[in-house]
Parts: sequence; structure tokens; C-alpha cells
Amino acid sequence: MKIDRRSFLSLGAGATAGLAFSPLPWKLMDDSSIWTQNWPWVPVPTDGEASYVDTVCSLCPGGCGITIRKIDDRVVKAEKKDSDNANSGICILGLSSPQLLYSPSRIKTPLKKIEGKWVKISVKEAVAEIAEKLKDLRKDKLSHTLACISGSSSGTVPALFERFLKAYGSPNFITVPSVKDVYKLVFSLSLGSPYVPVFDIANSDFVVSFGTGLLDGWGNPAQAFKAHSILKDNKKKLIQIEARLSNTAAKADKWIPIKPGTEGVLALGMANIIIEKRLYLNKNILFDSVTEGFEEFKALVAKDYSVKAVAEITGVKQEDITALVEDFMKAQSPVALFGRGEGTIPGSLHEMMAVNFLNALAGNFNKAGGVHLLSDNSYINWTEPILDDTAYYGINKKRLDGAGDGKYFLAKHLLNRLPEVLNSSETSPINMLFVTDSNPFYTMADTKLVREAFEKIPFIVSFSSYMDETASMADIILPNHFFLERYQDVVATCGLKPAVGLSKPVVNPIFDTIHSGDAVIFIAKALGGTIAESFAWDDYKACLDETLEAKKDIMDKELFWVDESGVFNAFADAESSGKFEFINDKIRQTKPYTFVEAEGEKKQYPLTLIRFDSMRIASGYTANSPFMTKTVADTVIKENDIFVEINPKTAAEYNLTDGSKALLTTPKGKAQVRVHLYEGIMQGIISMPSGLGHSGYDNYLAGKGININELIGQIEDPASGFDAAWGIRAVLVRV
Amino acid sequence: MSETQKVSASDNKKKDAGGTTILFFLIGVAISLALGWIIFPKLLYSKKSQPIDFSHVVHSEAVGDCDSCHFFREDGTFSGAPTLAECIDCHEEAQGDTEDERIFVEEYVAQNKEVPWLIYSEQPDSVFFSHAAHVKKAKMSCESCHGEIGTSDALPIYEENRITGYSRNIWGKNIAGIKKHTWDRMKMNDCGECHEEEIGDKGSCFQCHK
Amino acid sequence: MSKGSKHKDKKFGMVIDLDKCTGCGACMVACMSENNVPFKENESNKLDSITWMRVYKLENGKSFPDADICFLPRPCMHCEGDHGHAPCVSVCPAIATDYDHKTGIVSQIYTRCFGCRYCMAACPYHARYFNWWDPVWPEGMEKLLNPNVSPRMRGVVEKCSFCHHRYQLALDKAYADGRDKIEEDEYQTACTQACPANAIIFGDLDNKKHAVYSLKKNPNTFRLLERLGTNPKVYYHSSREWVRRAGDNYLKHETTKA
Amino acid sequence: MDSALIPKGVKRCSLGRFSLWMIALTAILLWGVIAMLLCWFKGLNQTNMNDAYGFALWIWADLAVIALGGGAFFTGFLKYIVGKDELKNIINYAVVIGVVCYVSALLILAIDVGQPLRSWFIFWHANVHSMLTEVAFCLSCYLVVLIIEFLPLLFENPKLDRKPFFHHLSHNMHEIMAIFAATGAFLSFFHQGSLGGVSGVLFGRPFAFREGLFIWPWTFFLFTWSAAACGPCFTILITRITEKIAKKKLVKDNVIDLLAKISGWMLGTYIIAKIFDTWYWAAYTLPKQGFSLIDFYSNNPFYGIWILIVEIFVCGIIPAVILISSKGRKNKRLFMTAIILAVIGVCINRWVMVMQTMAAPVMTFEDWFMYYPSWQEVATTILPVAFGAIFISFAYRYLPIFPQESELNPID
Repeated sequence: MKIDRRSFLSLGAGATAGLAFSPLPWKLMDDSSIWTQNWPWVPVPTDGEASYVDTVCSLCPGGCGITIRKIDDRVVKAEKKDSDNANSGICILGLSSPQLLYSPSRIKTPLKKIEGKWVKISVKEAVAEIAEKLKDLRKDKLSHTLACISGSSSGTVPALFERFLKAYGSPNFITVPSVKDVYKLVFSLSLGSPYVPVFDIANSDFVVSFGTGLLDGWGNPAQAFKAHSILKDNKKKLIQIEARLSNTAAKADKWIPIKPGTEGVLALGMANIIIEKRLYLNKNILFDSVTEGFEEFKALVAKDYSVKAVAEITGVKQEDITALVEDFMKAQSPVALFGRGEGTIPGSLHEMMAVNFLNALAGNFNKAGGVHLLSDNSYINWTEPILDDTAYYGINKKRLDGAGDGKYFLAKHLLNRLPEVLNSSETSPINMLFVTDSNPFYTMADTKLVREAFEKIPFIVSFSSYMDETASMADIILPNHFFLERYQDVVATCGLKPAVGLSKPVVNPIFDTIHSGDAVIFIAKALGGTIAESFAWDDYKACLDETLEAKKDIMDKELFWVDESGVFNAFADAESSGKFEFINDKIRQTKPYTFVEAEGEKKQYPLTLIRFDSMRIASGYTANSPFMTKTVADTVIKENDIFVEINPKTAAEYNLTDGSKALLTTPKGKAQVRVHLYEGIMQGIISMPSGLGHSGYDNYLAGKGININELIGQIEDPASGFDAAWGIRAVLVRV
Repeated sequence: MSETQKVSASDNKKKDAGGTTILFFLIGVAISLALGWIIFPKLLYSKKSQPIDFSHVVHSEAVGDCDSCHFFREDGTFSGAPTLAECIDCHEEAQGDTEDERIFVEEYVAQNKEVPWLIYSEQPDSVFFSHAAHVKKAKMSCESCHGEIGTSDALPIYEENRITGYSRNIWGKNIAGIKKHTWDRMKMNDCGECHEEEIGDKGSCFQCHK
Repeated sequence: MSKGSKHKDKKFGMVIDLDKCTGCGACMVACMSENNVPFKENESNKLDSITWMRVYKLENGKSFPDADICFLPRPCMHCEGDHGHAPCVSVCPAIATDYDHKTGIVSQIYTRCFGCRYCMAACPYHARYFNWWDPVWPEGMEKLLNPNVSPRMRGVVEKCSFCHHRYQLALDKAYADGRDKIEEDEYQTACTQACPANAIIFGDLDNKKHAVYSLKKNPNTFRLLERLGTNPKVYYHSSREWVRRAGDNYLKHETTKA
Repeated sequence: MDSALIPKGVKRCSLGRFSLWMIALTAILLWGVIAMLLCWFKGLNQTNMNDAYGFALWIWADLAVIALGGGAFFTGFLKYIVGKDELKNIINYAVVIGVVCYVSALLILAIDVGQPLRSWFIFWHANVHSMLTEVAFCLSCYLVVLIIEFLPLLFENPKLDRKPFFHHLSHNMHEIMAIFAATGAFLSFFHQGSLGGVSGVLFGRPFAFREGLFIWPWTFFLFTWSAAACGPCFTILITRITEKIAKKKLVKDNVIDLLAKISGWMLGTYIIAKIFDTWYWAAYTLPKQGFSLIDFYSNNPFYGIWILIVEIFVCGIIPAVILISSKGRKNKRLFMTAIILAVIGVCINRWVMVMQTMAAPVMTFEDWFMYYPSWQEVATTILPVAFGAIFISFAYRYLPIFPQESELNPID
């Protein structure tokens, strides 16, 4: 036998043939594809027992009852609570809460900034350090130089902060204002009490909205959407008056474009027609015995707000105005909505009063389909904090923002005045700033001014759960639990009644975070003396239980406790004259009617930039989840470029085509943008979404687009002092 | 003459060479068959022991049927392997004095740590298997798929496919895929086979996939 | 299949009221959250952005002030075609997608799909998405994954399943309770459940008692691209003629189907 | 050095020169291989394809390359079945080109699928209703046939031929080649059609969808027809290019002329059918779906009516007329123009059936989708071209592909 090359060849051939008859190649082929079906780098969700836990969403002021779906001890989804009562509902933001809970931009432990770098510290160390600094201030009689910016004014946590400032000795507790503050002023002035209006849209047969973003995030979006759907089911009308074809305008039965900022003029013009044609008479309402200042008001609108003049100012056709008035007054239960967009910018007091006069003339207060007035009864009945001399001295100092004083006599807090106050003095009048539940450095207009002001403050303590813009400027961060990890009372509205909901921890805190309520109590205890005495609770949970008392059992069962007594009943109950007052001394003091104009020279800035709010972009303290940003259209954000909407005719004037890059300049700043041609916007107006251009947070959000607040300045409402800017003059240059 | 000689010589050579060729061919075949049928399966599967041993017999005598520990949740889903929560009622304290019992109580129960059981019948993530449909609706016995594990006194070695990460019970112990019992294999075709017999069709994809 | 058993079959479908849809995007997020849809840092390229449910913005093409827009949520249409001959089902070479005659749902089996993308070429609704990238969940976020839906790997096609896993779970519950059938409200898709405007109604299109049955017969109800013969199971409702017309292609002289 | 491998009676360039040529081609090949590996390991995000363009450059390349490779089956069909014996002088080369084209097609498909390790599912879990299944089966079977057709040629290499086994095998295979050719022709008629069916059955895509006979849309028949018409043109084109590079005549004019004439008639009849198909589509199929022809040739930056004119008139009617007329065939320049136009024509046809189908919006509220390939797509598409050039170079150098070569170029 000779072994040659051929033998090896045949060995190989045999081996090949043999392999074909062995499982090896076939099993390998099968297993390699099964391997691709189970790639180790693709996560496999761990299975477990599913459970559902109800809680109240506190990501926006809406306070919806939601259900969290859990698998064992992890949160997998937020869902609408399966019931019609108890304010159940969910929106895109609430649906995002699981992503926000596990977000990479969560702050995982208390942090301290040392030489510009974040260093982990313990809760104990953080509390001790803050207390030490606070003690020093007190020693120097500077307790009033502690300020606190709170995102909300309602509920126990803001109340604890406010109480802390008082006990410590500072008057400078400032809340982030919203349209709700102006709503209260509207009714303070005309009914003598700061009622909060609830618009009974679902039962109305004719809704006129003066730029209110009914379907763009206003109020409680979930409830607003539900109400709108009922309107559609009942085939009732919605009219939207707005410069831009917003989502609300698109859903409306009629969209009436109007020059922005002139909505109040239109409302007064409409009031004039109603009075002139005596259409209010058949409305069986407030007149004669129940109104005051009506004759004076009548004369005022007759003089300045003829339909012709109004048409000229607003750009709305005369016949459209008269037709609108007719339809409005013909309706059984008409209602006029006020407050622009989603209501994060408080807005013009006079404009809202003007619109509310339509409600008065239609006599719809507390009627089905009209405006329901809720009193802001507090369920928090704590004993007053104990004040020592230092505290007493401190709280009697003037508020830094000037609220409640002089020309700002109406407002309680004026956050928008803070940057100016800080910038106008050499050294910061604030030595320490608490920032809780808010991101003022991002949400306040005129970012440049705000940065300058904030940089002056020697010590900032942030209580944010996220590495947002303000937190990154802080010196110490005591991160709050996310709402799915904590107890908290949430002030809400159930149906047409005031209510309080209870957020309950759905999971144990996943990071080393601390409830802001606990943080305040611990800091107070660390300070000792009367301050510690004022905070006798062991912790926040004890405080909450004590505050809610028996209500808690109801909340545990039904999430919400409804305040049946908090409804405005009859005009006779009103605290002052018991009448609806068109004009009175206080109103006269506000110099009616002045509406806010956009800042900037028309010549230099021929265009007007307005902001628009979108459900898909959260613009407040809570920022977008990755899923939400994913839903944002490519005509809003492309890569990192933001788009500015412009009418094609205006675009042609500026030699701009769809998608072209341009430099947007306003009196407040410059930004490179791209343009999106949109037929749904008035000529000469351009618009940009709020809520983008974050520098904080994670890579799913940071760096995308421009923060519109960098381009828009605040404009003090001459009547209230709140920010009433609805836009700014601007110019676009192709680049 | 010389021509013929030449031819026959070459023929002889050919024959001889042919024999060698066939022999080598057969050797090749044999090597491959041995490799494929014997060595390959040994290499393909890694053997793993369970963290602790467990006797189904002892437990079923003590607590009853399978569903005492492998139960349906209220929502109709199947709980699978029991968690500590189920064991703790009896095993707060050591039951008996075996080494495994000691480990279980000391390292798991006392430390509240779940036992990382290796699941023989673990299907991949893409599979939706409804225990409710089979046990509750079709009233099938556990044995029809899980075999005699319920009457075993010790846990068998867990074999894991090194490429796919599957338990060997899915493909079956027999490398050729031959099965004698319904529980010998748990591949999709085995599901299909039974469904075809019992229901008349294999069902749609989504019936068993997610 | 015998007639009797055919009668028991369900035909799940949807009616979406475009008059109510506000374009808020809640359905999209609910869907992504329910179905373990991956997300990337940059999702602004909508041609490479997986959204089983996508809300389109329709424009009427008119100039200011007559311009109008309408939002149109687009899940998978679960086309029935001609007897289950959906555009995508018939072209898949590996039976990775099939039409279930018992539910009317078009399935997609990610582990079977080998990524040829023929189904995507076949689908006129762009309802099918390809996993161009490996899915990546940032650290900690893998906790969000729903165990009832299997995450997809790179290189396969995925699409809306009408939340079929919820049907599986509902059946499980029914079996465990000793029932054979589920009630209509036991099985709802995530988008239907989440829609704050209640614009989506989901149910058995053949069930005369269900809202979808009467809604689909409304003269203002239409389907997308009906003329192609795709026979979709998602219906839309709009009181605006231009919206209904945008639902299909028409020659200039043709009137919109009522 | 490699003279032992070179067939008898022909002259080849020096090994050094050949090596240089190979190095150049291998460099291109490597570029393609890098792109291919990127696609396999990093995934298809390396391409510019997207959810609107699931089918793009690669699928076009596949369709085009198979149409061009159609020369093999149709020449085979003509020689073995119809009995045009002269074609034996070009059939070898047609087969070589065919092998290149079909291997290329399968390679591109292997890169194109998102899960290459699962690609065997198409056979194991086949859906018989899918045109792609039909394509995969026929393509693979036909490639096997082509290789069988190619093998005897390989065994005719002087070195292999000396071994009696290969010599006899080759001889015997020649005997039964007609059977393979017939099988191949049948498979080819079928899969060329299936490829046409791939887009023709897409009833959700009005641009591509065609009515037809039974389960086969008209594109099924048009694709087969056009491949039969233009495939041989590609064979002729490659032959001419080879002659140009080799600087000698390899196939006699009468052979080329015959093939060209048949192609001309095929092209002519095809284009009539294509015009009829286009007219029927525009006049009956489209309006039923609410479309008019111009919808597909307007409102976008690229696809104008010009592309239809170029495909049908410039690259269809004109080359057909030239190739049919003997005067046209005699005029060398005109002849080559016609051949090139025919090849371009079939490529344009495959292009529009893939790319324009994807580009054209179907939902009224969507816009045209425009796409350009990434370098990885281009490189992987050029990869088979480089592979083809290498394969053909080797085949030409070492195999007696052109039976008339030694007669036409006697070595002194």
C-alpha cells in the first residue's frame, strides 16, 4: 500500500462525506442562527409577577390618577387609571414617567461642588454643611438673604419650605408663577376673592378660546382632551383665536387668526357689541343688583373699542367679530377661555380680565358649561412657626422681588423681577438660594440676564432629581426622590371641584436620594432652637399624615379627596360687595386697559417671534424623556437644528426656502436656526417651540435646538408685575 | 504487446491505488462520524450543577401536587420555579441535616437571596408558552412536557448549549433529535406536532410567539 | 376550516376618530413603552426611527388663513387583503409574518425574520421598521423592559402587533378562570388605552354589539389606500372632506368615496 | 512560469504583467471586502438604506447582474435546444460570465440580509407564495447548473486534462451538457421571471404592481424576455472588451452577428411588449388605484418622464432597430453603440423597478423618498465587478474558452 497525495485527498473526501452524515454541520448551522436569536448583548427582560399600583402623577400641575404596571419590583409602564372618577387620565408626559424614573440624568447621590467638580457626599454631610452655612448667616443678621425658589405654591412640600424660611427669618420665598396666579388676580379684582376658574368645557356648547392651548398642554391636558372629545361627540363648537394654527386651532371648528397681543382688544370689542346690542339682557344674570361699574365699563368700551377700531387693531374682519359675538351670545352655555398656550408664562392681567368680561356678560359663572369658581381653601392647618428675634427681624425685611408692595401690590411672588434685582446691586442680596421643584435657570426668560444674576449668588442648594441647568449651577445638590418613589400631596381638580391627590411610592428609591420634605425637616433640626421647634415632625411622612388626617384614608382608597366645600356658591357669598365688578377702585389702580407689546424696534426687527407649546415637548421643570423626544417631528428638530415656522410669503421676502439655515436675532440674543415653511402662521410672525435647547440632562435631550428663553426677554405686566411677554421682535437672515 | 503490458500495469497500479483510496475514504468517513456523533455533542454542551440539590419526591410527599409550588398567579400567568417567598414557610429553619439544606438556609434564606435555579425547560424569550392553556384549558398533565422530574429524588445535571445558551432539554438528549416520549424534546416542531394531533392545525405564529 | 369555527373567529380592528385626535403623541409613547421599542440619542431621522405607531401630520395644502392640519395616527393596518393575502405576508420568503385568521392580526416573528426587507418594500403604509442598529438601553433603563414582549435584535423587521401579547395574557386569565372566551374590554391595545382623547376604539370588527362595528359603517369613515386592495383593519373617521380625500389617491375628476 | 497551465496553441501575456493586473483588481476587491465585513459585523447601519428604502442599490445590482448574466441561459438555449451550433464558439464565455454574475448576485444577497446566519431559513422555512423564495431556489439551482456547465471547461485546462479522470469526466459531461442546458434554461426562464415578479406582485406599490396571468404579473414575462434580449448583448460586450484588452480577435464575426441578430429581434419584440405593458398600466391599472402616469414622473428632483423615454426609446427601440438591420450590425461603431445601449436599457429597467418603486410616495401625505448609497454600498457593489474581472482573467488565461482563438490567432 502506497500512501500518496491521492490518499490524503480521499481521506479528505471521506471526512467531508462523513461530516454530511453527522449532526455537526447541521446542528452548527442551526445553533449559529439560534445564537443570532439570543445575542447576549440584546437584553432579555426578567419575568416576574405583574402588579398594578395606583398613584397621582405630579409631573405637571394636572395631577392625574394613574396606574403603574410593575414586574416584581421594577416599574415597566405608566397607564391610565381604569376608572372614570378620581381625575383619572394620562398624557404623554405621564406615560414617560417610567423612563424618567430610570433616566441616566437622575442624580444618584447628594453632591457637592469642589473646585468645579462634583463630589459624592452623604445626606448627613450635606445637611450639616447647609446648616453650618445657614447658622453663619444668622449670626450676621443676614437670615433674610436666604431665598427659596419653589416650583409650586401648593401642597405640603412648598409649605414646608415657606415655613422654613419664615422660622429661619427670611421673607424671600418665591414660587414659579404661572397663568393660575393671574387667574386668581382676575377674580380677586372682580369678585373680591382669588377664585380659581375651572372651565366646564365638556358641557359647553360654544367655546371661544383666546389663544388658550386647550389641546396643547393647558391646565390638566388629559382632562382638557377628554372634554374636547365630548364637545366633538356632542357636535358643539370650539373657536380658536390665535396667530398660529396650533393643534388646538386645527381641531377647532373655526380658527380666527389674530395679531398676537391684541386678543384683549378683541374681547373688549366683543363686549362692546354685546352691550351695544343689549344681548346680555336675555342672559338672566348679574346685572343691576349684582354688578358694579357696569355703566363706566360700558362707556369705556363704547369709546375705545368700536368694532371698526378693533378690526383694525386685531386684523380680524368686522363681520367675523360680529358673527362671533352673535354665535357666542346665542349659545345656551358659551364660555370664553383665557390664558395663552399651556400657561407657563403668566400673561397679561388686563387681557384675561377683558376675556372674562365675556363670561360675565354671558352670565355663565357656576353654570353648566360655564366658568366654575373654586376657592383656594387650604387643607394645611399647621400652627404658626415659632419665631425668635432673628427670625422676626428677618421676615420684616422687604421682599427682594417687591411683591405685594407699591406698584406690585397685587402679586404675592415675582420671580421674574429677581434677575434684575440681583444684577442691579454690586453684591448679591441673596447669600444662599434654595431651588426646589423648579429649573429657573432654564425656564426663565432672558437666559443671559438670569445667568449673570445666578452666578452672583454665593451658594445655591438644589433639590432637583435631575442634573438640569439650575442643578449644574448649584454648590450642593440634595436630590429629591422621583414622584414614583415618594409620598406627596398633589393639589388637583376632580371634575369641577377642588381636590387633593396623594402620590404614593410605587418603588423604593432606586438611588441614594432624599425626599425634599425630609431634607427641609432635617436641615431645620440641624439648626436647632426655634427653627427645630417649628419642625417637630420626625420626618416628612409624619408631617403628611398629620396634615391630611382623616383625608388620608380616602386618598389611600380613591387617590383623591374631594373638597365639596371649596366651590363658590352664590354671589351673595362673595367676600366684598357680593357683586361682579366691572370697574372698581382696585381695578382703576391697575390703569385699565394696557396690553403688552412685543419688545424691540419694528425697523430693526421687522418680524415677531412667538413661542408655541407642544404636548410632545415638556417645557417646565420636568424635561422630555427619550420617548417624548422621539415623537418630535423632523420639522421641529433635525439633528440638533431647531426649526422656526414661517409663512411661505414672508419666507420669500427674506429669501428663505424650506429647511434653509438662518440667523435669528432678537433684542435678547442670536441663534442659528433652520426655517420650516408653514401655511398655518400669519405673515410677519415666526414661531418656535418652547422646551428645547437644554444643556443639562442626558444625550437624549441635551444640545437639541435652542431654548427660546435665550431669545425672549420678560416683559413686566404693568397691571400685575408678572411676566406677560408673549413674544419679541426679531429678524431672520439667511446664512 | 508492450502496449498491453503497459495498460495492465497501469491497471494494476490503479486497482491497488483504488483500494488505498477507498480505505482512506472510509477512514475519513469514520473519523468524521465519530467526531460528529460522539465528540461534538460533548463539546457543544457544558455541564452545570444546580446551586443546591433538591428532591421533588420529598417535597411532593410533604406538600402535595406540583401546583403547591408551581402555581398559577391570579392573573392566569404561571409562576414557574418557586421563589424564596414560597419556600420560607417551611425552611425558615433547616429541615433535616443535609449539606444542601444547610447551604439553602444559610446562604439563601437567611440572606434573603433567591436561588439561581437552572431551568431545564426554559424556552427562549421569543416564546410565549401559556401554561394556562395547556394545564387549565386542555387539562394536560405536567408529565406530558416535563417528564418524570416531579418524581425524581435528585436534580439532574443541567446541560447548556455553549453557542445558544439553551438548556439541552429543548433539543433533547439525543443528538439526532430522536425522541421516545413527548417530553424528550421541546422544539417548535414538537409543539406543532401535538397541536396538529389535538387541534388539527399547528396554529398561527403569534399563538406561541411574542 | 368549517363554517362553525369560522364564525367564532375574531377580526380585531380599530376606528380612530381624527376629529378627536389632537396629535399629542401619547399613543406613540404608550406603544414604545409597552412594546420595548428601542430609542437612540438622535431620532430626528424619521426614516431610521422605530415608531410602530406613528402620528402623521396632514396638511390641506391651502394658504394662510385657509390652511388646515390634521393628525393621523398610523399603526400597522393589519391588512386582510384578499383572504389574508396581505401585501407583506405573501412576500415574506421565510413565513416570518403571517395572517392569523382567528384574530385577523398580522404577526411578525423576529427570530424567524432574516432581514430581507421585502415586506417593507411591499407595505405602502411604511408601517414596518428595520432594526438598522443594535438596540441599546442606557444603564438602568433595561429595567423598563416589558417581559411580555421580546426585544428585537439588529437586522430584523418589526412592526405593530395590535399588542397581541395582551390578547395572550387576557386568554391566560380567562383559561385560569375557567372561561374559554374573553370579553371585549379585556383585550385593548396600549395606544387605545392611553389615548387621552379616547380617539381610538379597538375591538372585534365583526361583533355587531361593539362600537367599532357601527363606527366603521359611518359615511365619514374611511381606510387608508383602500383602492389598492389592501383591505386594512384600521378605520379612520373625519368630518372633514379633505382629510377623507387624503386617505386615498384620487384622480382629479373623481369624488371622494363616501 | 505558468506555461504548463496555459492552453495549447494560444499565446498569453507574461506572468509579471498578469500579476500587475491582478494586484490592481485585488486592491479593488479588498476595498469591497472591507465594506462587506463592515456590513456583516457592524450591521446594515453602514448603508444609507432606511425604512422607506429597504430595497436599494444592492437589490438593483442583483436584478441587473442576473439580467446581464442571462446571456448564459439564452445562448445555451439557442445552442442546445434551438440548435444554433455556431454559438458553441461563444457559449463557453457566456457560461463564464454567467457564473460570475450569479455568484455575484448571491454574494450581494448575503450582504444585503440583516441576519446572514439565518439566510438558510429561506430554504428551510420557505414560503412558497413569495417570489423571493422562488428566486432563491431557482437562483441556487441554476448556479449549480452553471457550475456543472463550467466544470468541463475547467477540466480542459492542460494540467487537469492530462489526468484521465478529468479528461473522461469532461468528455462525458460534454455529452450530456444539453440536458443541463435545458434544465438551466428552464430554471432561468423561471427565476428571471420571478425577479420580475418580485416587484410586479407588490400590490401596495402602484408603480411596480402589474396585473398578469394567473399568479404571474406581466413583469414576470417582461423580465425573462428582457434578460434573454440583453443578456447576450452583455456577453458580446464583455467579449469585445476582452478582445480589446487581449488585443486580438477571439470570436468570429459571424458568431457575434448571429447572436446580435437574435438579440435584436428579442429586444424589438420585448420593447413592443414593454410599451404595451406601460400603456396598459398607465391607462387601466393606475387609474383604478387613483393614480395617473405623471404622478410617478413629477414632483421630485430626479425621476422625470425622461427616464421612461430613455429606457424605452433610447435604450430599447434604437438598439433593437440597429441590431435587427444587417446594415446596423455591419457598422462597427453603430453596432457597439446598440450593444451598450441595450445593456444600459436593461439596467435602467431594473433600476426603476427597484429604486423608483421605493421612491414614489403611495400615501397622499408622504413625499418622494430620495436616496443615495453610502460608500460601503458602492464598494460592495463594485466588489463583484472586481471579482468578475479576476475570475474572467483567470478563466481566459488558463482555460480554452474561445475555440476559435488559435485559428484566428495562429502562433508562428
